[in-house]
Amino acid sequence: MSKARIATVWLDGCSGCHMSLLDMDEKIITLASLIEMVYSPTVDMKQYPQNVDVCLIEGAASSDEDIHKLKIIRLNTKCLVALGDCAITGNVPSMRNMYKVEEILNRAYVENAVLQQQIPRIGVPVLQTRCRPIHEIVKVDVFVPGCPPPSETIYNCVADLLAGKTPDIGATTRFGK
Amino acid sequence: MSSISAMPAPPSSDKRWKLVDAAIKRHGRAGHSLIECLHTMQECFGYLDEQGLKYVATALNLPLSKVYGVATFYHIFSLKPQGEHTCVVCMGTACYIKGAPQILAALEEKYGVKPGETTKDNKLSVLTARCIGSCGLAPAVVFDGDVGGKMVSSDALKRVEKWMNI
Amino acid sequence: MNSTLASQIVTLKIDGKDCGARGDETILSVARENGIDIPTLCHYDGLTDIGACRICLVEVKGSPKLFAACSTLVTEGMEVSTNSPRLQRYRKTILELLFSERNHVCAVCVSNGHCELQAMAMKLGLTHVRLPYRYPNLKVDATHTRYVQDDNRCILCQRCVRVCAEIEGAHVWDIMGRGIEARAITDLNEPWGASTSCTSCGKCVHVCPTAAIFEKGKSAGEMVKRSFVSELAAKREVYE
Amino acid sequence: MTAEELNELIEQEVEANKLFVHSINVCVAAGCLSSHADQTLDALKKEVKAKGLDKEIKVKGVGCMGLCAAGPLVEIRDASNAAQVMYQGVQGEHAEQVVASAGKQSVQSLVCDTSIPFFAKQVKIVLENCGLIDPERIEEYIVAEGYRALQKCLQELAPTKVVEEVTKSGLRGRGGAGFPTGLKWATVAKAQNKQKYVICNADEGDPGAFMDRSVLESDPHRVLEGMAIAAYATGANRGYIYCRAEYPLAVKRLKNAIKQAERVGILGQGIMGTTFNFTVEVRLGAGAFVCGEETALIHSIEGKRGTPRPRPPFPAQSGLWGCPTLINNVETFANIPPILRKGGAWFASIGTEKSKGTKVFALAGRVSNTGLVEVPMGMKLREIVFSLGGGIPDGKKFKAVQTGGPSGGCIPEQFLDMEVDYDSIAKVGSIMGSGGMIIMDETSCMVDVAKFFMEFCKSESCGKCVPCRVGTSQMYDILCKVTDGTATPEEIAMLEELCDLLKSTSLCGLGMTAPNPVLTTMKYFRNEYDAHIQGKKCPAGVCKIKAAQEVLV
Repeated sequence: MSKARIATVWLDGCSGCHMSLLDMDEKIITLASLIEMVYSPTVDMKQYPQNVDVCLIEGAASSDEDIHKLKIIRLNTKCLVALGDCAITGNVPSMRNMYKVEEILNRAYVENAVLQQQIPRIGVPVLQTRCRPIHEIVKVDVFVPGCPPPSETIYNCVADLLAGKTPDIGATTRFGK
Repeated sequence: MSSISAMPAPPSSDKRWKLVDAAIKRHGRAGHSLIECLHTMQECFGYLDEQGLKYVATALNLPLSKVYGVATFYHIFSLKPQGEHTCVVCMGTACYIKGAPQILAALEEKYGVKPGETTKDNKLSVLTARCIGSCGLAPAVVFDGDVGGKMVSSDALKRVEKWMNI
Repeated sequence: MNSTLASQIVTLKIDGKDCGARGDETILSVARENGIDIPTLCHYDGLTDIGACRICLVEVKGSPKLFAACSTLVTEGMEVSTNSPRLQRYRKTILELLFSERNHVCAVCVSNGHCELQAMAMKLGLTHVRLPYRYPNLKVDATHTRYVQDDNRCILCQRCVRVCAEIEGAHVWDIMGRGIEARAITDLNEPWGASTSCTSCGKCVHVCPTAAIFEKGKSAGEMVKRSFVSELAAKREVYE
Repeated sequence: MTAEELNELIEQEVEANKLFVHSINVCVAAGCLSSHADQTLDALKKEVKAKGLDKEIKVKGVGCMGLCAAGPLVEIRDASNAAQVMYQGVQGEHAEQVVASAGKQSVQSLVCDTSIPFFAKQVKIVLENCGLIDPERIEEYIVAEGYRALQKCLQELAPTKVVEEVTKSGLRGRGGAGFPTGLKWATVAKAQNKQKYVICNADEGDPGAFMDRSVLESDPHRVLEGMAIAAYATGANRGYIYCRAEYPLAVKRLKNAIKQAERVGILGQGIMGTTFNFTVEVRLGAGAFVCGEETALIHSIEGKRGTPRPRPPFPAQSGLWGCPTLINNVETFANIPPILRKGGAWFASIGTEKSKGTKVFALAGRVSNTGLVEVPMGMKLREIVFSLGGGIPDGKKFKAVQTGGPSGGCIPEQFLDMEVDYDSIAKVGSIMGSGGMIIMDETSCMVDVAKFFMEFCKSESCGKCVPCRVGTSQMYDILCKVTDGTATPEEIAMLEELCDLLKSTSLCGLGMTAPNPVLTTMKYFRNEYDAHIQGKKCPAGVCKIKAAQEVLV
């Protein structure tokens, strides 16, 4: 049997979900034998590949680039997993949504900056007016809440998916865990 | 069980408080007369200010938060003063489908005030009503209490213009 | 409550189980006495029920209407169903509405792990909210010396209003405005710290299901609520 | 006041009126007042005086004549109270011509043809006095058989018999839901409690409805009489009229009527020489639609926030201050005096099998004859709109009738031949409601109409229960996206899901019925939704569709 093609993506989040993913101790060896990591912050790959079996997405959709990426991911992925609260609810990144984008940028890069008080505009993605859960942009197949979701939950989820089962997330994690 | 405290002194020597005072006493300072008393206060002063709310609360022996809760629940009550003149555009169904939104848009374009707002010179407040029951004459606009029926934007602007030029 | 009702003994079925009860008991209390769990949010033992959250809705055979278990009295021969797929679906959607209404960020919340809203999501298997979040810009009032009020986390269950009015007797809290603009307020919508009526008793803090009201100095996950209010209510009596 | 005194008063009034050869009745209800009927009335009075005719011609203000669109309306009647002519659009300048025409050639340019179906096809029970009597004088009401029913009840009928008569009439609540009135009365009558209350719901909140307003302004005593009979039948001794503050004239006339009734001993202690006591107080609403809901209304009279509470217990068992309380709306009470005067069987002979009597409808919107009509239950919708209403003006095409306000729905063309009664309207997804009928033509966008009502419900939601508070807000947002042309099919599915949720789980009627305008427009005008979503077009040209580049993502 060929190995499952797995991708992980890091959008607007703190990378905590990826830390949790890597935190599964020896189980990562078991997992590694079953999968091929085709795209991830931990893999040096510039382009999102085609025919991905499972993609775990950490982080909310905040910028035009995030949205662009999500659409490409959806087109090329069989099963899309929203990993963690940021992807599912917007979580901490969405706390900016009560304010205007300009206000926030000004606060961060001008008011609170000591040196070089200016808002970066070149070479950085443009922020959307609102940071949103990824299922508002693309269809999501599996939701794994948690901040971050426990490693075990992530492992079980991926293992279930690889075995062709619908993961049962319910009892092992929750918003904010 | 509960004892009634002495009637508090009105917030100021303004004579209008006498009317509020009378309304409170007419109802025997009963808590259930709160809405009636707020109506009287708004008729007298045009709006409900904090001091007045405190006065009514004390006089009726009611918690402050309850009085504030009631005053903000009912949309007829206003907690801020209105302009010299008020133009109330009826937004009942009949008025809505016969062009009330266009009248509002015209007022906003000309005077820069949205419903619920007052012009900077404090001359004009534009308000909306849920339905004033003049559906047979839709669209209806109330200019300082005077109902005008079958209005078009230009009529409404003309009526308002008269106030603004004084 | 009604003394004639209290003296009546009624029999009813809840989820097929035969139950006996006094006529002045609610469906909720009878269900709980019989080990049947009906989820609730605005209900709090010892406070008057208001039937606001609609989480505890149940089906009663013969009626197309749903009934709030917390505020519906049992009647003879009643057949109650508490957990049909339809009810489960409604409860979940109501929960989604609550999450979408304000800004509930569990990860950084002082009640994380001890929050009734969060626990309810887990219990009902809510993994995500299908409705767009509204992200209203709401105030946090930290003017009180000991407590903080955070509108972002309020679900308008009115427990604070009821505990303050009914148990403490201060009626510091009430609801202002209406509809989606409704907010919990103290006094004349003044800073809590400036309240002339608050006794700082802290009952509102401990009945709050989320962390819309919490103790100062607590950080994420540290706010654990105590459950003394129900006991207080049960032990109230007229002295002499 | 005893029965003898009542008769005496009638004789005096009749005697006084004998002197007049003609009366000129000027409509001074709110509709015509907006067209400055007060000035017309003044001018006519002055003219009569100036011509020295004030012994022969009586000029008086009367209640609503119905055809508000043609106001101010003036009617000339002779000594036998037979109508000579009705004039429309009468201004002060016409006074001379109008007065001169009394008993002579009518002024052709002002004549309002009363042979048109709008007038001819009406059957007046509730509005029988409207346009005939001066609402500010109790004497005129009494002469027009007023308070005779109350007298009959007090002298001849035991309270249980009164309830029986109302039950026999088959009268159903005119406030919206159509609950059998007799049943409601019986429940309150049966309740064991010393203190009971009667409340008149005059918080006519449906936008587009002004029947109750007209009754209160034109014939306030009729409502008081209905309430007094209800109080006698149910064992209540206090009454409240909860009236919209937006109806200042109605409030004024009600308060005036109460004072007059108290003065002559028809309200108060020992009414008509019996042991029956009944006092009435007016309480003002303050701009909250939800207060039309019984329990919210009760909270409001108690001086609280107008939030509803779960039922049961129903107000009939535990209402105002925990006492058994009867709540009926204005039109329901207005039907009571004639029912008691002429008998329940008479009333039951009018209307359809399950909806008895007449119903007052307020015709408004895109229809030629806007105003009030009272027709027997069961009249065909087409007849109301096209015959009485005179059809759609400006050669436009009929699209829908909206009934029941924000709790009702839009009834499309295919149901025009439906008989209008509670059950048939409910069958097509709307409700009778209080009687507002807004007629819409092709210039109305049905999605926009649904959005209009959802905005209404969102802003009128009390905020107590979650489904209504947040649900209406979410539904409104989705409808905004539809009218923007940015909604997705998934969002429409969610809209439908929320409709079901609100209907099933809301605490009170406001939330439960809030989806109706959406549901009926989705059912009957799905093509308009599709046009906005797929075609990115508003067929009626009402909605501003966002250009593609404005759309986020």
